[in-house]
Amino acid sequence: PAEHLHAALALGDDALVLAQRLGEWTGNAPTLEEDVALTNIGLDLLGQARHLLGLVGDEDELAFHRDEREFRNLQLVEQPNGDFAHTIARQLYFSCAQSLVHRELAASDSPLAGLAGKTVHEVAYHRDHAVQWTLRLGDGTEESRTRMQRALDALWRYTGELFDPVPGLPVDLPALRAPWLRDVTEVVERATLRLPSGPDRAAWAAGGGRDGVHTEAFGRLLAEMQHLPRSHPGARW
Amino acid sequence: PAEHLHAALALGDDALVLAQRLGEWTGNAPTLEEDVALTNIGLDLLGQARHLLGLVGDEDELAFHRDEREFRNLQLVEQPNGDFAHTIARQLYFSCAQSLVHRELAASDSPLAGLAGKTVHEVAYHRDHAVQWTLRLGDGTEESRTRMQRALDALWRYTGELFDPVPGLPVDLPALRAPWLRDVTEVVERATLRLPSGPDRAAWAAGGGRDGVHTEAFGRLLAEMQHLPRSHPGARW
Amino acid sequence: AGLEAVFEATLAADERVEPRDWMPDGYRATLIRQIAQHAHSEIIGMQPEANWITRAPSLRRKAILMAKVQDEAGHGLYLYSAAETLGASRDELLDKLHSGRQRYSSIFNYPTLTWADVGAIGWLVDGAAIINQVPLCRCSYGPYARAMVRICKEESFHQRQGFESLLALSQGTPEQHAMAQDAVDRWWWPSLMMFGPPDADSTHSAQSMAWKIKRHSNDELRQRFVDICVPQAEALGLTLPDPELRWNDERGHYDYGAIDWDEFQQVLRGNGPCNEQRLTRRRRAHDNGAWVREAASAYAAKHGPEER
Amino acid sequence: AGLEAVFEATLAADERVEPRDWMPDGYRATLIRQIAQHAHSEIIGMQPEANWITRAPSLRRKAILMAKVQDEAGHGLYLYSAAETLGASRDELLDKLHSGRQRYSSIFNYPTLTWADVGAIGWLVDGAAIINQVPLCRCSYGPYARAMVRICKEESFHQRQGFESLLALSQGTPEQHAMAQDAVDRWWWPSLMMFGPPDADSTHSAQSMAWKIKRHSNDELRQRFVDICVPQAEALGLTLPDPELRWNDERGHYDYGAIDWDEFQQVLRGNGPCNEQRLTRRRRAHDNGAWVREAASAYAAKHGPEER
Repeated sequence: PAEHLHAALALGDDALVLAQRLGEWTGNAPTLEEDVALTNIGLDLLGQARHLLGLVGDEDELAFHRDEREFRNLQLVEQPNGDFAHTIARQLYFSCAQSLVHRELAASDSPLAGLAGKTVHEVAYHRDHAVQWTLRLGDGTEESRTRMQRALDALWRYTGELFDPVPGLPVDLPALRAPWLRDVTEVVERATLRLPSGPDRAAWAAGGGRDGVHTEAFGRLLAEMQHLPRSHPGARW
Repeated sequence: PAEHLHAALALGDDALVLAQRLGEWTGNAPTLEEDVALTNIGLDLLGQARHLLGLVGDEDELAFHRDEREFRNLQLVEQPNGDFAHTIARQLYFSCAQSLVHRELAASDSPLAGLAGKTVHEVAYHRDHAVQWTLRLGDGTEESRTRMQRALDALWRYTGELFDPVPGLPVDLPALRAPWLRDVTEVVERATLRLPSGPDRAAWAAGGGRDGVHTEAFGRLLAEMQHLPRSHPGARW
Repeated sequence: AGLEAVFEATLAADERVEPRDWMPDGYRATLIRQIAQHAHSEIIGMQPEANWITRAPSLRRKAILMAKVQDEAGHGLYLYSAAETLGASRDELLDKLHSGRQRYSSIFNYPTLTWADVGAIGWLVDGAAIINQVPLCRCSYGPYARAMVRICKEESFHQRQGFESLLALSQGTPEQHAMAQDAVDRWWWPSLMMFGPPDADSTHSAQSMAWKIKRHSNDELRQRFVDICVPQAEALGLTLPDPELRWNDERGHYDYGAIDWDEFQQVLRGNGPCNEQRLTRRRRAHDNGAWVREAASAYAAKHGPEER
Repeated sequence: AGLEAVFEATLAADERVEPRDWMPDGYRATLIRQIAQHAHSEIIGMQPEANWITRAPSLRRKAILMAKVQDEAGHGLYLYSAAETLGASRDELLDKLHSGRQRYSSIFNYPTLTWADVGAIGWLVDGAAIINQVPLCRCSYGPYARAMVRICKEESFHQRQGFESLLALSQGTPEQHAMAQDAVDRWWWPSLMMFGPPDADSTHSAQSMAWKIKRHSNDELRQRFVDICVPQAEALGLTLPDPELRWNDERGHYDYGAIDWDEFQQVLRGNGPCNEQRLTRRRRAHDNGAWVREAASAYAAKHGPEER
């Protein structure tokens, strides 16, 4: 009956962790316009996270008082920002998938359909932002092209997990891999780049993020994010 | 009567925080020999910290359960590692001062004299390590010379605080500034570099570290250092 | 002479000078300098608060903080645009900031050491900024005045959020209360310095007043700020770190203690706690972003104006 | 032929081959490859544990961990020196590591996700390493054998510390116990793979045995490891994640389940969870240190041999 809560936790953790990463950009972006844009996308995701985690329990309890192995987010979203190209590649892979997922979810009879319906537009904007930058970087200068290709290659290994089934999510995730691949391929080729062809998941603990298996960078992200509330148990802010 | 505990806390925090910074180098040093050397210096300092904090109370309670404003370390030791030259400049400024302080402390009738007597040799080694590298970097290549000078300049502003009196420490710290300056000047000039001449403390909250006023980087250091024990209150490790 | 008369008449009638209007070179230069300094303050001012985005203690506070810092980036954008209407370019102004030839508000050279500093900045620093800036909404230069209307509206929203955040701490656990008091103790005096040197030492004021760029003296605005803050501090349950602070019935204002102008001068000269850090980080963000900006230009050159 | 006979006689008498002795090219090449891989494993192996130095939960544990990782750097130094006695240079070997032409132990391509992983590495990974390495103390090549004596002594110290650290967790709070169990669940199978492919698929074994570089087969060593770990796991109060693990009275050994050799091959081929991260970080440390090494060389060229 409450199986959708499992899905809410998974999607909520994705949004929370990616918002946290985008928040690291604030004040460090290549242009003021990008400071605004990346923070804005981060804020949208934080809004999604608060809504989704709020369905599962107390949003702050969930965000600040769970240990690493209890987080259900994809390994993709926890990857460090790297250079701007890595951030854009992460956004491209994630938001192209999120667009497809939210569209199907909005059309479902899941209790999460309402949220998905409300976020379709913002997610489309996130995708568009990533697409535009993929084009500019891919078809920009020699340097930007090299960096963008390197970023697409480096993050590719985290894309397989995007389409592993999530219990409680009435979306046929494995079936979305093909349209996602078409979408991403079209963008990447338009950007005069090539989509990587290596394995799209690590050998160990495939689908790891959803099972609470993360990457080493995630522990540090949590240490920074959680330190203050953990230091003042019971305090309200 | 227990005024020496105030001094133990100040010196203990210096050692703890610098050990934490040096621990960040482990596995990232320019050569394997330096991995060994920097970790070794870090270990010596960690040993000092444990001894000193142990006099004041429970070492782990003090290290992991105090907030930023309760730490009494110098702002110098909390400065980020930067490149290898910054780390060496920090070591040079600090260990030249520590050599002088420990020598006087060892000769005093303070309850801390015993520890200082035991650490004179290790501190001399730390100083020697910093001196040798200052020479090599200063009188090495054009690039290393530029980097070493930049590092000396950048950290200079944190050196004034080294000689602010510490209650409970039977060492005339202000009087040590002159011999320290002679020592450091001699090394820096031998390294074909020049000692900075700007102000040696920030305008605001002079002597800030000893009063619990730190720099922005320190909060992140603590978040990383303390997260795990803060997350498991009451646990033993 | 006819042009100058029109300009003077516009000022006399309290009407707005617009970009295409004739204006004296000094007026233009003063405005560019002031607007640029203001824009620089917005973007450097992102740093001390952004320092806490990743560590905000609740998701609600994190969202509020991100939105606030984002607004500051937005203010920077409006203000650089306003400066551009006077013939300056953003790149040129940024270059002056990065090379230290133009300033930003010294208040941002102080560190944010605890979470309470974020609240104290909202309450005190944004509070002082509003008092400085509300009169600018009537500034004689149209684009600047209009930018300020929008900015002041958002700033007063931020100021209320800062107050509310400090209040939560003040009414929280003893540790939280102490954290709030400590932050106020550290930010109070630097906030008073935000109004600039005492009137007696203020160099640009007279001409700026005549041009209706500036409307009140530094000391007038500072007094207004003190008068507003004292009752607010009481409402917060926090004290202000000035033993000489007391109501003066005769003046109808609060008296306050002497400000340490040496510290002010030191920070202005680059020796504040964070001057080097702020500029270094700004330069680093700019330099790290160079290849991205170049890519965007190269792409635009190939494909025409942006598709979005 | 006379030289070869001397070499064979040395092996037959279980004496040591020393650097100046004649040896077959294949023997030399095999040793260089094996010692280099071993040295590389020590330095790459610093990373997963160093990941927790800044986050160790007590000062005592922090000191133990720093000392341990420092020992690993020391092992790397001994081993590169041993390889140098065979005519290889450290720079050349590091270059082969950085360019992916030489390997390191695949076990270090798994991540350390929680503090308990540090204990699990000490107990299982160092435990497996010891079983692999103890026979190498009798390796026919003298410098390698002597380095191994020293290394094994330190490793068994590390192994006991790891066990003790896991025991503290296992006997701690329920959260700590779960953390310990989780770490053992994740590290058990990769540890079994440390002994290499099953004997049937092992390519270099026969010749290495003949040369007395290797003394036992992969499967023999793996069985020894399992037999040692089962009672230790019981003492720890933790279970091993293998439902087929049970005592076989007939064999006088524990039976264990089938190992996922596909995973082993994937990790070997570069697709493990951390292959890219480990090599990237190693290369970055090396590249970031280039100017330092150059400075040291330039200084030595000016001033003669090191003064220390």
